[in-house]
Amino acid sequence: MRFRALARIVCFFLWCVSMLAGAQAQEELLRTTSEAGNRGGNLVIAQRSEPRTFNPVTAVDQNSFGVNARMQADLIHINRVTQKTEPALAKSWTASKDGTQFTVKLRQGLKFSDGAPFDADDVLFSFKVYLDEAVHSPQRDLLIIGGKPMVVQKVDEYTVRFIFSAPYSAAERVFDSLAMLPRHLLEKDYQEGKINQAWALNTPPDKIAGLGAFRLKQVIPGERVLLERNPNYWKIDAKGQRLPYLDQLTFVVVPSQDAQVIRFQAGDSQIISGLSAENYAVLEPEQQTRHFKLYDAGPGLEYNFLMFNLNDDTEGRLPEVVRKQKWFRDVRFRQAVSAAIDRGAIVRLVYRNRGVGLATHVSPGNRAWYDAAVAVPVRSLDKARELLKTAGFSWKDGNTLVDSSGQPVEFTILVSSSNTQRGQIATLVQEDLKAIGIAAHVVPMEGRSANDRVLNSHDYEAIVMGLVSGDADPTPDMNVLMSNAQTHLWHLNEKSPATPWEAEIDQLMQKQLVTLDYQKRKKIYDRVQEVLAQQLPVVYLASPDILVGAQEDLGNFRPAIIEQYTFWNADELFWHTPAGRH
Amino acid sequence: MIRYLARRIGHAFLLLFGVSILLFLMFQAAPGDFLSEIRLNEQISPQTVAHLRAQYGLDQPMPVRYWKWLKSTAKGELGYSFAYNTPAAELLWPRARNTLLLSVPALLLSWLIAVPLGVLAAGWKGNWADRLFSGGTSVLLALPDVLIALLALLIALKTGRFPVGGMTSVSAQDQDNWARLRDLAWHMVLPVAALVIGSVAIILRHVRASVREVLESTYMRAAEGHGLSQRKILFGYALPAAANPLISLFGLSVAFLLSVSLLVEVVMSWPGMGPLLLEAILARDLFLVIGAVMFSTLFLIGGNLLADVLLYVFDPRIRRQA
Amino acid sequence: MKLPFADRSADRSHKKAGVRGSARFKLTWAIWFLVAIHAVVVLAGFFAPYNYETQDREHPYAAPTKIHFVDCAGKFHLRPFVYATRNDDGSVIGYNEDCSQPAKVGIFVHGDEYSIVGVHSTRHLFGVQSPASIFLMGTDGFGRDQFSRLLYGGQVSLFAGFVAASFSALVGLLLGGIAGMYGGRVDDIAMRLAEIFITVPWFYFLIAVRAFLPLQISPVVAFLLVIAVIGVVGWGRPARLVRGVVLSARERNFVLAARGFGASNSYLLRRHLMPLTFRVMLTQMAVLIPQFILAEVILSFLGLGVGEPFPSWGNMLARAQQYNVLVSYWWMLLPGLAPVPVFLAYHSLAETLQERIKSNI
Amino acid sequence: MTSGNPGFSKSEEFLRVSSLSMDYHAANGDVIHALHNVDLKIGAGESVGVLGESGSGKSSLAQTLLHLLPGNGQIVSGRVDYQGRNLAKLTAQQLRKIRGGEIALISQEPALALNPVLSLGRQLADVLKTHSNLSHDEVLLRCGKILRDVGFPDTERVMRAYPHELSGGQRQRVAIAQALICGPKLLIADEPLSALDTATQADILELLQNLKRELGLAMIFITHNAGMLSTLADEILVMRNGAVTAHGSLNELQDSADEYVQRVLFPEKNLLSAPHKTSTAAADEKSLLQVRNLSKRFVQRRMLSRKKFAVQSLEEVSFNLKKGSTVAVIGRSGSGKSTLARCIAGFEMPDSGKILLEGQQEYRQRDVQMIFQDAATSLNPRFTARQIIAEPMEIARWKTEVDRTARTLELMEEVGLDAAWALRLPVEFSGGQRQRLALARALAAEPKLLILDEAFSGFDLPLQAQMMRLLMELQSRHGLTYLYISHDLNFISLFAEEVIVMDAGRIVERTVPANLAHSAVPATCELVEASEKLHVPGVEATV
Repeated sequence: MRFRALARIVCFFLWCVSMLAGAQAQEELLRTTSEAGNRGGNLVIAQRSEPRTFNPVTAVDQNSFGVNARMQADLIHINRVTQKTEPALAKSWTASKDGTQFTVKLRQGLKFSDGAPFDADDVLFSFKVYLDEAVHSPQRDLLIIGGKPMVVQKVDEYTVRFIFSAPYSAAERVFDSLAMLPRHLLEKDYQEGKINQAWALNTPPDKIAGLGAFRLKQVIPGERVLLERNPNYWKIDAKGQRLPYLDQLTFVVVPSQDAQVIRFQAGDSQIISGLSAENYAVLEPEQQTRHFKLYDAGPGLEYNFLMFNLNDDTEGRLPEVVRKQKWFRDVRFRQAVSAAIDRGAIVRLVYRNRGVGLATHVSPGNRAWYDAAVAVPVRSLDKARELLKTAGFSWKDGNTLVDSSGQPVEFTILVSSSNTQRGQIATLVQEDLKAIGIAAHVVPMEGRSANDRVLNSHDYEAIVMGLVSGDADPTPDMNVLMSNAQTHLWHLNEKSPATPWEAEIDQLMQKQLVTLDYQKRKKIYDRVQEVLAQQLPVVYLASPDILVGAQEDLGNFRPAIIEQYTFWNADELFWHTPAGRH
Repeated sequence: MIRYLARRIGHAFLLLFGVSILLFLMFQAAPGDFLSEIRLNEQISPQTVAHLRAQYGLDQPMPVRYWKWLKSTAKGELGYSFAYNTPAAELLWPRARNTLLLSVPALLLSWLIAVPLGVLAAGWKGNWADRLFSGGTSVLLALPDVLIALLALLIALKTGRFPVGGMTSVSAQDQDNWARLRDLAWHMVLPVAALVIGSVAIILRHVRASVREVLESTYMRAAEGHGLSQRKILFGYALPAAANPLISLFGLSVAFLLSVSLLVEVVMSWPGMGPLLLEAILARDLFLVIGAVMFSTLFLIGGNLLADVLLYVFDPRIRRQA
Repeated sequence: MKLPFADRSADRSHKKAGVRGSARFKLTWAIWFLVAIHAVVVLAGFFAPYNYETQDREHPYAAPTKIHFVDCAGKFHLRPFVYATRNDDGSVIGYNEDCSQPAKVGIFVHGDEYSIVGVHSTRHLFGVQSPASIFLMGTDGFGRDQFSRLLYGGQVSLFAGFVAASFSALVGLLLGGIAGMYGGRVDDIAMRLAEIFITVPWFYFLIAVRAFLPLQISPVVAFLLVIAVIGVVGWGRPARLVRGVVLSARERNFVLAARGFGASNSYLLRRHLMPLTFRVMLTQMAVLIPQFILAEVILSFLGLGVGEPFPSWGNMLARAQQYNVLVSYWWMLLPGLAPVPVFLAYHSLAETLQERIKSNI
Repeated sequence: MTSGNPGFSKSEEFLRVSSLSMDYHAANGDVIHALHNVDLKIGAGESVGVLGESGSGKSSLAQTLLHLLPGNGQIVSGRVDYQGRNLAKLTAQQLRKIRGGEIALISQEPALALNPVLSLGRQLADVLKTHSNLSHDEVLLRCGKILRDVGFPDTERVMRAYPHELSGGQRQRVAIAQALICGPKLLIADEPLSALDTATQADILELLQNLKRELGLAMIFITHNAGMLSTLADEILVMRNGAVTAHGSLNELQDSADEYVQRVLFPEKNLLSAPHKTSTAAADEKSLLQVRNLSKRFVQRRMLSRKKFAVQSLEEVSFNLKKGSTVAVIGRSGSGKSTLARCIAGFEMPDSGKILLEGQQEYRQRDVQMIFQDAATSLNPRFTARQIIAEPMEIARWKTEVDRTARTLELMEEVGLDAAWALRLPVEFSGGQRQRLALARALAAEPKLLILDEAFSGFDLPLQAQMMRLLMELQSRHGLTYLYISHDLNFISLFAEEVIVMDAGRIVERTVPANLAHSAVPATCELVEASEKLHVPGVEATV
């Protein structure tokens, strides 16, 4: 299998190195299979804002992740394109039969970017920090499996064992993006309880080190962050050149999306991600003249949906919502709404055909887990009317939908004003619902206020929202799908599953968690998607494509649908011609 | 003079104090906080969020937080930014400098354009130039600042002669000081132009109105009677006499320009306070917002003080009284 | 939220200025123009060929419809007509005229239903038979007629400007009047407060207000409330102005004379000082209204404007401020021109009023 | 000036105005004919006086001569030839050469004729620089000389000073220096004295007389005070409603049968025939007002400074006022007379001392009414005449609305206003009529004492006389008591039976008007001397 092949390459390489280096500590480098490129050059990447911190323990936002991940490395990495795991700092790993023990062999002879050696102690230290309750690292939650934190043991200098309290199907994926920290630099801070303040933007670059392809060179506040190549990086290409190819990586701050497009057009920044379909259309005709290339990486993991408020109003604060929940809780009502919505129009008008309609939260972009058998609903007003009729609704004065007690069906749709596309979706949904006599009113609201209503006050009737799956694996979605999950947004704090189908989903999700075989897991997850498409706890709407672009001269550019879409493989990117090396 | 200065400084403190309290109250009133975005991240548990909230002090009552902020401000930190985990003042200083780098030239340029043009326009009463002027300033006033900035970027893109945003080029940083200065100046052209276009119309109208008022006075008629040339009358006599309200306006225009530059900076990716403030507002990064507002309030106070000094220099009636 | 300053003090003036006949003309022109524009906007339903929320999903981002006199065959027609358009090439936008489907432009045609102060009607000033459509200013991303939305949008924008300006003026009048009248400590406190209110960015506050409003109220009402709040918190500048006027008026001889007749403070405020400031405030309103119309653009840019599907000049322009729209669909900028004549009218109104005040004192 | 018409060289008659007519276009569309067929000829060194009541078109004439019309003025017909050149045909450039350079203008209000923010030296030098190309040093030299000529001993200080640092008289001197610095051939003086106090008026008049004699200037002197023209003008033009009604020397005019000419020449005649109230005054010897040891000082704090300093305004002022009498308080500006008036009227609180009205210290404020100097500012511009007059009754809640209106109309008739004008706004009335309105309003409060605070000092003499006559009539009818505050002695002997002279916050003399001329008190002497120079009627009559 693939893993074996890699291992073989590594062994071969190890041999080569040991021959060359003689008695020196052998560097166990990773040889990549992608196209071998030329050294040199600088790559400019525009970001909405500067990183908030260089500290992987506290970083929570994408802007920080994007920069930090270039300077840090993880044990096991998820290939953004294949969506599968592959070895990184871990040379190899084995899982015990029951799936509760996980033994990782580290590459030997690796050095941090400041030249200090890397070994199992650094791994132990890193996990100690991540797992420390006093540190409150956001990563900690990932490392709690089966309700208990994982246990990390040092087997020898280059071997570490992880023990879970329960079998865990996605165990390998947990290690992705979990930066291994340099103990020699951070232990003092940690012991003094100041780990959270470490590695801020104003920390001198030589006090920051990592195992990533690049290391920090300079920070110009508010303007840009410069990274330079890490001479100790642990990957080589097919020709034996040490990666990365690029001498320098420049993250410039461009706060406005439009300005980012203009920058890219002008060639000031050389890759662009997160393009809206409209901006894509603007850039498209200029590909030849301005020497860049655009890519449609296909539907991403973002899914947009119309969610009804199904929370229990235990304190009796929201009589209006409770009154309307009589409709919302009726699956036929939700199905009718779903049938009335023209997903095709959303994809066409909002995404310019660069997106897909959804039946569930799993987009076709999630290759391993998408269930193609679940059909995306096609707009059918007849079906919608039929469903409403059976649910006891009727029409009055021509085209006003009224419920069984004669009340007109009317509700508000909350939408975050900071996301234009969701606003547009809401407008289309509103117009679609008008066709079946439902008076929906769009209420745009500043993002955090809207979130506050969803999460805390529960004072909303319906909302158009979007979530992004953290990974192409089903497990992270448990936090949304499980009836008692923390991000079970439409019905928070649900004590026990309210309906049989919810109970079924709970059960299925639990089952997939401990099922190690992919085919079996897939079958379980297919069933989950079937149930969701049928019961529609929320009305899934559409998923936009991930649209990116890069200078045509950039080699090894392989856009992905998981975050950092464009520069996740910055270590492999290179300039074909010296002209591109700015 | 000392007493006067002391009074002004007292007012300034009062102002800063009042503004910060009001911001705290408003922050309290706006739903959601810095951590409510994280809450939507499916991989982070509510417990962690609660811990973080405690760590940031978001769970404490407002007076306690205000008191802590005051203590931190006394140390010159202006509180800790939630997002950056560093003192807000540290983040703000370089940004404030950049903002001033943009708005001070824009301020001067606006006035340099507005004063001669406005004075001339005051003399044009009723003819076609006057109508053109009224129409032109109305169009300028109707143009939203964001649009102006975007159009400026578009011009840069189409002509290729100007940098499309940013403050310095990546390539310039390794060059000598002179080249870096030129690079900086080159980057300033468009944002400054956008700011000037965004603010000049209102100043123009004020200059014209003030000078026109003075032109109707007896002493201007008398000056005309002495046969002084039109230029001398407009610039040598009318302008100094009309300067008093204009100088007060100069102080106020500092604040106005700052609020215009907020949006221009965002669109033109100028690393000033604008992008930081907007980001901080949207992220509910309380102390950063307060810090930024404190800074701009300081600029405002500075502008008014400057206006006072200018008044003192330019108006003999005030000068001789002292 | 900061608004451009409006500190023209109108109280400084010495002599009766030679107000020319043209000033009178200017004033009449400005007033009539404003009346006309407000009338058109109030009767938007009639003047607009479509409803503001009618989506033509087959025609997003359609350019302004060409109005023909000469048909495809080269024949001249006296009555203007349009061709129906189709999207042939499969791209989402890009339309061709269909020569086989002409439609004459009709006057007083039936179309979408609308109501003006409770009167329902379907008659529009002009329109064409479907499947053709007439988009004088093109359509937006949902295929909604920009021209119709511009007219309806004026209802929100003009009204919002007026509401906000009235509130500022009213609160400013009250607080400034009291500060000027009583002076001393009251004055000191009021003016310090005014300073604070001028300095604070109101963004948060607006977020809070918007978030606290019940969801059920319509977006337009919600927006007007937000605008009213801006107006209320914008009292600082007008208050300073009023205070100045009152302060100087308090020393005027006729006020002194009235004191000599034993008049009370409230009598003086009511009979002498407030009416005096009234005209200054009127001028101030003419200055403030355009500013608040513009403020709405900024609010929309920040996502605090009036919500979909309701149009306003601000949210239409906010849309045109997006880069892709700006470079691809020039007609989306047309609504941006709408405020210009209105501003011009308000400005000349303010100017002539200002001169009148001077010549009257 | 070589560009003139070579064919025309009658140098003697260098300014000629022929049938000049000029209109103003008012804001409400009305056309006002300000000048109508005016003819005027001036030869070199000649001086012409222009005499007339306010509104007779005197000032319009001055402005038209230099083509300095406000935007709404327009020459309808006629022409102005200066040294044979039609001024209307000259370019702006040529016109500017003439203005200031050859024809100089001294305008009405010295306080407003100088730019407040420029130093006087600069304003003076700018005029000279415009019309000559002298070096900087020469310019300074000439400035110094002209300032000495107009009577400043310390020219250095004046050059550095700003207008607000000088007194009104000093400012007028600077304005004169400005007009003369280029050595003009013709000086147009437009009521150059009307805004100054009597003593200063006399000084300036003397200065002008000297200058005329020494420099041989041609002069057009515009005034309403015929007394001033006796020494200054070779010929006098009497203007009325924009047209010239009479012209000739003073002597010729004195014999004119024209009633208007008589009125402007001898305004005091109006008063001589006024009713006398000796009977009422004698009948009531009771004191109406008693002022005891009144002191008031103003504390000023200057901006940007912590120093406070006191300005003594009244010091130990005591006097009595008999019921039904008229007492004049005179003194130079700043002598404290206005403060005294304001204290009595209750607008200022005295620091010490007592004011008793009919023996009461706590008198009603409305029993003492004041007529202010500037009627325009004492009437609310937005009130109609009816509202203005009814206001005191309204505040006092006097009877019903109907009664109040009836009383208002009655009062209007009484002060000589047409009751049909009850709905007009103050702007629609002339200056004299506005003062009548103010008077009617004061009467509506039924005061016991009426204070006239410089009430007529802005008026021309005929109008002053007219107003005084009205007051005398009212007094004889209603037995009113007047406290007349003034800086001049115009008509004083005809109007008041007693005079109080104030100087520096103190009463320096109290006497009957007839004794003023023989007074030994310096302050009084100064005032009387000035009046004599100006040939002010009234005083003249007593001598």
